[in-house]
Amino acid sequence: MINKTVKDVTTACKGVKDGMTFMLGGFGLSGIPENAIAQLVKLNVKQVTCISNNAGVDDFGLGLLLQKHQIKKMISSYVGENAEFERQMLSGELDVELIPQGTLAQRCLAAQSGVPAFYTPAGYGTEVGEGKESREFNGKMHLLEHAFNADFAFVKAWKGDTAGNLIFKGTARNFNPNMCGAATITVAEVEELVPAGELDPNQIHIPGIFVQRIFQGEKYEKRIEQRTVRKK
Amino acid sequence: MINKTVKDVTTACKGVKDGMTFMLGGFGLSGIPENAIAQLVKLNVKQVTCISNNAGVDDFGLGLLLQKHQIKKMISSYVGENAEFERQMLSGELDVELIPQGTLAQRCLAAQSGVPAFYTPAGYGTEVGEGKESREFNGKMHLLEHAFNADFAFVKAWKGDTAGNLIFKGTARNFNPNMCGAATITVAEVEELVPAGELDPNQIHIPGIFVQRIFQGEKYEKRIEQRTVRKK
Amino acid sequence: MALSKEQIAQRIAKEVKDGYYVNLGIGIPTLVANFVRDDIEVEFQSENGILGMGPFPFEGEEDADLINAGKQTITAMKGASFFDSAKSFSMIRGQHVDLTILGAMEVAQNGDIANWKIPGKMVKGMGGAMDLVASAENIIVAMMHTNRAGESKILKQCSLPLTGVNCVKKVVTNLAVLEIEDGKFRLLERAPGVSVEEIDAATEGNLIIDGDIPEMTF
Amino acid sequence: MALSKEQIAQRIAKEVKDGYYVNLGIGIPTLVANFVRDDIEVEFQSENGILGMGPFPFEGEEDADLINAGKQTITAMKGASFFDSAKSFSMIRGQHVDLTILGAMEVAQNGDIANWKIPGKMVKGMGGAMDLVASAENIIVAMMHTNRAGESKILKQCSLPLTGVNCVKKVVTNLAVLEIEDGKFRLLERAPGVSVEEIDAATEGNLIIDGDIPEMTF
Repeated sequence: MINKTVKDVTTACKGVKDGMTFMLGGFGLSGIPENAIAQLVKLNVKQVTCISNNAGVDDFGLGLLLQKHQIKKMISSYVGENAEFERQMLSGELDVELIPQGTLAQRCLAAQSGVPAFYTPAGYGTEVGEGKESREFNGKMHLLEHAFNADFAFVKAWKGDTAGNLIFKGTARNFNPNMCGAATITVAEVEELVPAGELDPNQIHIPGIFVQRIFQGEKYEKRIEQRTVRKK
Repeated sequence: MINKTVKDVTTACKGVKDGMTFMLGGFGLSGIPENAIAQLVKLNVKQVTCISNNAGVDDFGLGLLLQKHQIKKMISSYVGENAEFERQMLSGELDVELIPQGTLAQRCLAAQSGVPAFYTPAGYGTEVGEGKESREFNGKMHLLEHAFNADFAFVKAWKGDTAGNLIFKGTARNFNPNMCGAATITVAEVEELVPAGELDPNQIHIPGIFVQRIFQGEKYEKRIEQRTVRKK
Repeated sequence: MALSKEQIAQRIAKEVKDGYYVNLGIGIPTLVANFVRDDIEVEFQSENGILGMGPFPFEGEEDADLINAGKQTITAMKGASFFDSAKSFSMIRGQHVDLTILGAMEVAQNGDIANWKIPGKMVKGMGGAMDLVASAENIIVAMMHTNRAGESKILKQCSLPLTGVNCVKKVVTNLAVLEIEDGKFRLLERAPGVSVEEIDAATEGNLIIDGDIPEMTF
Repeated sequence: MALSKEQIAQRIAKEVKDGYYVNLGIGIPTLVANFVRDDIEVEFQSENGILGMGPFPFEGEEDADLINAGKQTITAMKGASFFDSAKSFSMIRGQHVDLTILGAMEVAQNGDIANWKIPGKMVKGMGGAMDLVASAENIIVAMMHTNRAGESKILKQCSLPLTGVNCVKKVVTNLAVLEIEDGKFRLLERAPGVSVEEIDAATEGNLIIDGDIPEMTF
């Protein structure tokens, strides 16, 4: 098997540069690439564009990059949990492109799949549709949407093997599989890295061909954003 | 959980009519819905259009429907294993639309996903592109391809539960997951039907929402088309 | 008397039928799950990647890898499945979800809805709402009839940036159940003790008031 | 002497580099797997849904649920994965596969290829070939230089219905290794004992013959 293992997050993030476009997996704080984010903060890359469903919270997730003003532009579907984000956006420091969540996912998948463009009904007749081509199919209006173009995709999986095969857990899966192979270089961090052959080939969510670098992540905080419980 | 179980193949195929369009999973003879095909032969539905990667062999798979002249039109990518098929096609009895395999898969997925159309480079500049819209993206020509429109999808899975969740095995997976939810009614037959809750929710290949009817299949022959082996 | 948020959810729960796959938005819609009859089978879809969402976990059993679209910790029912975001929106865009219940800031009588942005003031984003309203054939909006200033949110035309056009079919507010019909709001039911006149006064859009309007039952 | 099919495969195997994901077509390309060096890591993709395809199974271990795109029973290597057809073509269309090796009936000097249809005579279909040639950046064609009647299959222009346009980069035949360059075939290597003149005579397309043409090594 082709070995995709790199020894740590430093090696995994080699090649990131100011002005690049990154994809980052996760929904809220669930399934975010914690190690890669910490490394991007450390490297202090500037003027980056981030494609990520959310923008973290003030002191976790992408909020850490926002605090340091590393982000030039966010492409997201929902950014409601982050006061610093809102401040930077309303003040004009931060460029924000809000797009429908399904369109975001499909534009990642399109990039992964070599589909340059597709039609979706989401956003037709709204601000999202302004300046976009529209077209009727089956009596309904649709927008033409394009595949994303990114330099790095940073994803987080539950288990992975040295061949780059990935398995996600629960709803921490979310955008992570759709971003694999959707950028020039896909960096996967995993909670548990095993030798190739240990994962059931029938249960792999993302085959290793979509991953360029894989490493064992460290010290996952896995913060819960809204702790909701019921009494026993 | 919503219960999708029907008692047998007769109930599962209720509503099939002459002139309908069917999707059928499988690659070669691997992962084909054997029980549904046998029932379609028994019901003797005529003038049907079949969307299926291959057309079976003379005496198995879709070849059984061809023998009885039930098929008006085949939409496939490769039909090279079937002498009766070739005879009917060259004589003009059978209408055949050959399309690239990736386009076939993506047109199923588009139907499942509510994407009415997408662009792909496959077939540009060939007969496949004749009469189709083409367009340049990233310096390369692409064809506009549309989602399929089918009445029934017949798929075969390895394991399934009463909620309609499906798990496929090995390369018998192929087109089966892409056809689920891509037709008005999706009928899944499985080798092993278990109560909802017995399958790991993390390992389900197709969630039950894409399946309308599920039943325990019988007497799977699972014929091997090309038995290739090596000596120990 | 005007309904509480719980009562709005309770009334909407009556629209949930046996065998439905339902997507619940954040806020009042989330509460609907608590009021669905026990004798029908319903599966809740959350667009972040679960079908068969269950109630909140017992204390101490929260899992950071198991949340809903509101980022709340949840559980999975027996027979649930997890999937990626693209597959989740295949369910939504592909019209496999039977019923979508979501909140709104404004609804117009042509079925337009606005719920994601107040220019210059609040921009949280549309999340999955634009995909949901553009695709769903059966959309119920759960909302308060008026804003805090007492101004109607049931309008002739939306003033805020739209989430979707001509898509809303039914609206349940703290005052009434309304159905979009030929570019107007047909008044179907009144909140218990709320008069047709009170509803009319709180509604900026054109109302169709036809015969006796019954009170809601729960 | 002209190469056997096995020797064509053996020569092509030299083009397979460490770390490559490779898609092998039916026929001669399938044989390439037998000749890839042991000291490099390569994964074979088969478009029906496996990455990490292994050799044929031992007798008695054949599995109807484990075949390649040629419908032959195969095995899976350690670290292999199975996936659906759409995902398989995501790998191909998305240019994640590094090298595509396939057969052809005709190749033209502009890189056009024909391999799926002889009008009125044979129509097996294109299978995944059109997706492969339209997407792959690195395509090697394995074929016989001439047909049974001795006519060249290395042409100025294809006469059969095309599979793809301007896509072939390299051709390995029983007589020569050719590279498409500026709308011509550059002769890179000769089969051992085959003269430049013999190759020229068997080639209808324009050849670039530049300096000494070395014999192939294996």
